[in-house]
Amino acid sequence: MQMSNLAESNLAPLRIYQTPIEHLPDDLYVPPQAFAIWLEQFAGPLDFLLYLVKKNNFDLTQMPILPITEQYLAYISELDTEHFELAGDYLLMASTLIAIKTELLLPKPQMSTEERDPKAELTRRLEAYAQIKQASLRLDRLVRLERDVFLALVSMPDQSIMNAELPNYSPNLLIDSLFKMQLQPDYQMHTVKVDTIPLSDRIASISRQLSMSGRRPFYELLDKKQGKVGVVVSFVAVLELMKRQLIGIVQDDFENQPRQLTLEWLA
Amino acid sequence: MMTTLDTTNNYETISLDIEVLLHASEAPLTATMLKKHLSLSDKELQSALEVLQARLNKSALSLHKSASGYRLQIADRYSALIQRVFPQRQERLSQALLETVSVIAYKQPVTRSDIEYVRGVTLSSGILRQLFDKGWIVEKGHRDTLGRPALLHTTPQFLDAFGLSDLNELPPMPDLNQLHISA
Amino acid sequence: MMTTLDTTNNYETISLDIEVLLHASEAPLTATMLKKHLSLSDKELQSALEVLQARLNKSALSLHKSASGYRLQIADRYSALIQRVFPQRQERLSQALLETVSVIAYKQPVTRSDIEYVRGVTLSSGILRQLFDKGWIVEKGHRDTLGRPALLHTTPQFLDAFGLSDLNELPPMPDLNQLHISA
Repeated sequence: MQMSNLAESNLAPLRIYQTPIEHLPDDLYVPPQAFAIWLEQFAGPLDFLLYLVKKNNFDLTQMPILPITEQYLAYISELDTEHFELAGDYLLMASTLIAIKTELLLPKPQMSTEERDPKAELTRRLEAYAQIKQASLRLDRLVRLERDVFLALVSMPDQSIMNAELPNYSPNLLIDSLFKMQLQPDYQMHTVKVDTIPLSDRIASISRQLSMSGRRPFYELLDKKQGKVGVVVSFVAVLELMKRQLIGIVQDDFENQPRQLTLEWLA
Repeated sequence: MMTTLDTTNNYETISLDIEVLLHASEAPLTATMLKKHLSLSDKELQSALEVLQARLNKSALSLHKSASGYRLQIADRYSALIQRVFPQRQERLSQALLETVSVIAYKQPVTRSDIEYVRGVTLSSGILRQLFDKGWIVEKGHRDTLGRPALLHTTPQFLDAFGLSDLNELPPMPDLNQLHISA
Repeated sequence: MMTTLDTTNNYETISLDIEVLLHASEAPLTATMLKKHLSLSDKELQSALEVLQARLNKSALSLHKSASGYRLQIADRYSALIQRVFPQRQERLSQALLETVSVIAYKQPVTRSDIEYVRGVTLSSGILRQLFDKGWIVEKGHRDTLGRPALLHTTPQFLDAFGLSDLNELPPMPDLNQLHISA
């Protein structure tokens, strides 16, 4: 790589920024049409960088970083809304690469050796990623249940014999389960170990009632059987739904009447 | 010409293949499907099913035939044992099962991958099998796309279990698109 | 004193009960659970399992012992038949999901941001949801840093799915030096 020498020297930095695109290895260029396919082939910017490093025997400490950065930025501009999350990842990687470049171009100040070395850090990350990627391929080669071997499915004895009467389920069970599917609390949320009244059930039930009636006083949304804990859990459910901007509080304009908490469905 | 021994061995082999398909299938399998998948004649199918039946007699399973096809089920005489060890087995409906049948109920007819798309997770075979076993869903028709996937519908038994007399009585569907919270 | 014939019959009966429980259970059953549910001694369980294994050898199933216990599965030699007839049963895992579960499996306990750091990609909620849905991972404990993020671990079901009986059996992590990333 001729450019490596340039990159390493502190001379004429602008020329690097003006390096024409034809100096790039072929692999760096992905035509826009192939972009969707490309997205599926790489698990992210680290994966792409790893590919470049291996394919071209790039030495990360020597390689010119600008072309890759430019490539990343080009990808970001191509990303549609569906892959919006990826844009952040590539942007972060591109800015890391730019930061590394900048440090290399600037004269090295004689500072403490404790200063973090972004290039070494990137190399470490790339190694850690390459290791996990390899490990995941090895994992995928194991004999896997429901791909290589299959569980035997059998039916239970006749329902009539197992259970004389058909259980009666409420149709609300169906709609609540759909709400729960959509409104599942983020798995990162802290969950209380023992929840006698599951928050997700309350969220689903309150969503259902409000989406159907439009607005309702808070006390009518309570399940009286659930007691004090039910009130607390319901209130937390209401707060969660407000945070998600699915419900709001109705402003009470009857000044004479005692104030009551009335909620309305916004979604 | 085949000797009797060869023929018997052959039926034995076919009966094992049938056993495999019945254990692997989510939905009951009709005679037509079994013949098609294993390239069998009527005669071969019938003889192999007899061999299978004889083998199952020594096991805990029975070959069950209904309008929708053949399936393997645990013999009725073991009901008490199952009730004792897994008392919750019948009544409890898992969230995954409820979500799946809800998607089918509201969006029918749907394919397996429609359900996976809506729920955002792959569908385990056990869940569809449970819904078929309960008689809550049936396969009817195919979508004209790659692989001609079967279309799933809910049944009158499903309506019964939820105390509905008609699909129109399902609670109105929430607008899932509006509900969708981007991560 | 029991005669030999009685004893054999007895093991036969127990083996049928075990077969029923393994079929009816939603998860694998440990030896301890089988002994408890059927009031068996170690000796009785072992002998009955041998009888069951012998009977299954003539059928299409096999008795498999996994990390979380015994389960019945379709014998390996029939996998190709199942893959041909029911291609939809073959579960494919995306590279993103495999990488994510690998980070958790090899580096556990990890937080969500540990995974994002290693993979260099924002973790989509769909991937974690799939892993939770499959029962392959659980949250257990918190890291004592800002926000007290939850710690993720793999479960025995994860080991079951990959045919492992212990985390030690995971394929070894590749050696960094063999990855040829010059530093």
